[in-house]
Amino acid sequence: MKQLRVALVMLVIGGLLTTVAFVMAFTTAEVQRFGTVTLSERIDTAFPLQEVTADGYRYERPWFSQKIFYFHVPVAEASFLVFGVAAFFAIRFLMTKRKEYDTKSRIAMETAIVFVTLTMITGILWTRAAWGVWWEWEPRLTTYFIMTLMMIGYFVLRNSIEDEERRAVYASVFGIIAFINAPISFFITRLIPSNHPVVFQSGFATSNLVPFILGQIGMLLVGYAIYSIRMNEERLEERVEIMKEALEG
Amino acid sequence: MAETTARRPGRGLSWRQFRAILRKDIVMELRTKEMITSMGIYALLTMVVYQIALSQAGTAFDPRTIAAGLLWLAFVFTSMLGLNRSLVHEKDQGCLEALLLSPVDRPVIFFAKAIGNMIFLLIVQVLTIPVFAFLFLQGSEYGGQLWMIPVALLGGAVGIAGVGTLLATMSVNTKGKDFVLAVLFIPLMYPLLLACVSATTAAVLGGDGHVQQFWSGMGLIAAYDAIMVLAAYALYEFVLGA
Amino acid sequence: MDPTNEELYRLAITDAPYVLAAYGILWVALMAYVGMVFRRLMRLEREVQVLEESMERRAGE
Amino acid sequence: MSEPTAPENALAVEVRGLTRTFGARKALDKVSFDLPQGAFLSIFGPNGAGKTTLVKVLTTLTAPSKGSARIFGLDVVEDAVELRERIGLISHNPLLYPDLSAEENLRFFAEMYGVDDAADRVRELLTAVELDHRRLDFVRTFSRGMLQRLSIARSLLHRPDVLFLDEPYSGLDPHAVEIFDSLMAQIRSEHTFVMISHDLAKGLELCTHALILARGKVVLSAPKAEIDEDEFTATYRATVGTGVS
Repeated sequence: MKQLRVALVMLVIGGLLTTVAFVMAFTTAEVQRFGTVTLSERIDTAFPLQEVTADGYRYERPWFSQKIFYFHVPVAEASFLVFGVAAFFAIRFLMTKRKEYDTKSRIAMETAIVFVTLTMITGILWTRAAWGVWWEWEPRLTTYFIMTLMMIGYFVLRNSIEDEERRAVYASVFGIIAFINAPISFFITRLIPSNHPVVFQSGFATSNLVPFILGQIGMLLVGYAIYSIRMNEERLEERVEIMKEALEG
Repeated sequence: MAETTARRPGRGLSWRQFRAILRKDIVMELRTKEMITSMGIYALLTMVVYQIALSQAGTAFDPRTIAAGLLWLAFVFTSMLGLNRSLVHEKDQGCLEALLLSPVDRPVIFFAKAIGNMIFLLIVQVLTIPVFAFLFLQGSEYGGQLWMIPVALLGGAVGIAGVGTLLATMSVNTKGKDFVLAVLFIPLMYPLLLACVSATTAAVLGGDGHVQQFWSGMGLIAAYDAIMVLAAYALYEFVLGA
Repeated sequence: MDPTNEELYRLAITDAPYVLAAYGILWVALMAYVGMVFRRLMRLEREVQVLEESMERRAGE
Repeated sequence: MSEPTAPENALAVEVRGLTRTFGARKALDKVSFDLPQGAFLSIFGPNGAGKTTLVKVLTTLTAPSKGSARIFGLDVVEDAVELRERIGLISHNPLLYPDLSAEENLRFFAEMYGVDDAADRVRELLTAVELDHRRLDFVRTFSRGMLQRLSIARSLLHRPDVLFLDEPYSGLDPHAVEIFDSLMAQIRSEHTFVMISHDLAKGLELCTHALILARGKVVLSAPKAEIDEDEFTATYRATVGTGVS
């Protein structure tokens, strides 16, 4: 129960931090610019005037959709991390054959699938805003798509095996091989020319870095909280099983 | 009958066992022709479906640009069929258990099954390509060097057979065998297929820089094969033990 | 509003729904997931309670 | 029996505190028993009592979580490969390839065991199980009884010391049982046997030692000479009621 309380506190802190990061992204963070726009008249605006040419007044174009970055990237990085945790526990399981590691691996994979889904959704919205299309077969999106499919496959595999121990072993084996595969797909898709942005070419400005780090910490806290709450549920469920068996036997 | 043979399986025995498993798979296949016929017919049916898909493409369309993609697509689906078959044999009468009971090193089973699968896949590939060329590529010119195609095919087959054998050994023990295999197999194959299609397209189209594209594709295929087959080999023992 | 000025703002504002939607969906989905888990957790707690009671009763018999 | 790697009077099977768990579930719970050479052990117990798991551990297919099991002094985990050469299994599953002939099946398994005189050995065994006239026929055409006979031949290929029988009588018709019994009688003196059985009468008739498992625990383990049959039956019946999990 204490663990659950800790998880709840972490969830709340994580929520607050990500919200703060979100607010900061719109207030204190420096506006990122994405190319320029030329207008026929001089206007009164916060966006700096770059130069006056024969065509008109060239302003830096504000890049509003970049604001998604402050929560999209934290979720994405958290998802990779949790996937790694799942693979780590899968290895631990194969080494020890102890059921608790399989449970941990499964819960981590479940958390990862939640985060991957969220990354996909925020990513798709960003793609629409920035590029005007909902989907593009571009390395990061593709890799993510493949990763999502592998995670779905992990659960399909689990659900189609009756024997508890065999299920654990097979799922662990697939979890590990999927984790090895993810960077390979990323690497291979990368070799095709891509236009996924490298967001801060010129390095982080402090005003950008602060909300990003806050968001990242917040998201990791949320991830840990989810994992921890689910583990709690799992343990409780196991207890119920044991009690039921004791009552019946 | 009671005297015992106290023998430690040395290198010689492993090799003997490897050959025995491989020979058994080939003999059984030659006898039933189950895998080759089902894979071959499936490949032919895929060709028909391709014809439907391309029926509205018009004359300006150059089928060579997607030929490699179509071919590898056919290979992926037929190979899944074959992989499933090859392990259903072992599973049906509990023969895999009998294999595991014998003093055989587990990797021997992995390599024997994987190489058997690779041979069948290569046979199907070799049969499919002329048919494909006959049906879709008549009048087209072949751009690259001829040796490039078999090299790419071999590279792809190694990866498909290696990872596929691991996955098929798992999926035969599940409910809904074929479906589970597809769900696990295709995402894992994604990088390999992408590289295979790239290398094969370079070979088919030729043109500027095609040699370089081919080799960079082959480099990726080699990297994938090395990493994933090694991983499959390392994990196979756990799968067998479960 | 000044038409040119409007254009510049429009460039920013057309993105806004997507940005807000991304944040909104992110949180709604996370909340929904956590809520779901919590409901299951509560049910399990109740179940544990019921089982504990019946265990005590049995021990008393 | 002269065996260089084991002492002269070694126990055939020696099981000490064997436990096999997964999470809270205990398939085997501190199982211990001994079996002298040449004995015939029948293992009884309801479904899910851990009989199959016990045989899987003894045949090196599954590793124990705790405890140890030795067969002729060979540990099931550490000396697994060596041990596999000295045990055979006859299951209710034939463990034969239907698309190979009887002879090809035996030849294949002879290769797997590295049997030196494979051709002669296969011939000899096929004659012993009276299948030499069908040796070129595919196994898929065989009846249940013939499969089981071929299965015996397969398990004897490498001249094992211990034979494991996993419900070998299931699915056999009376005539096939007769043939199976007479074959068993022929090889009885040369091997140590461990049999899983649902058939109380048959199991008791054949055995020299009996063991009842329930919920992974040994309920009763005794040589047949010390067993009172009525009491034994009563104990067995009692486990059937509780053991199914």
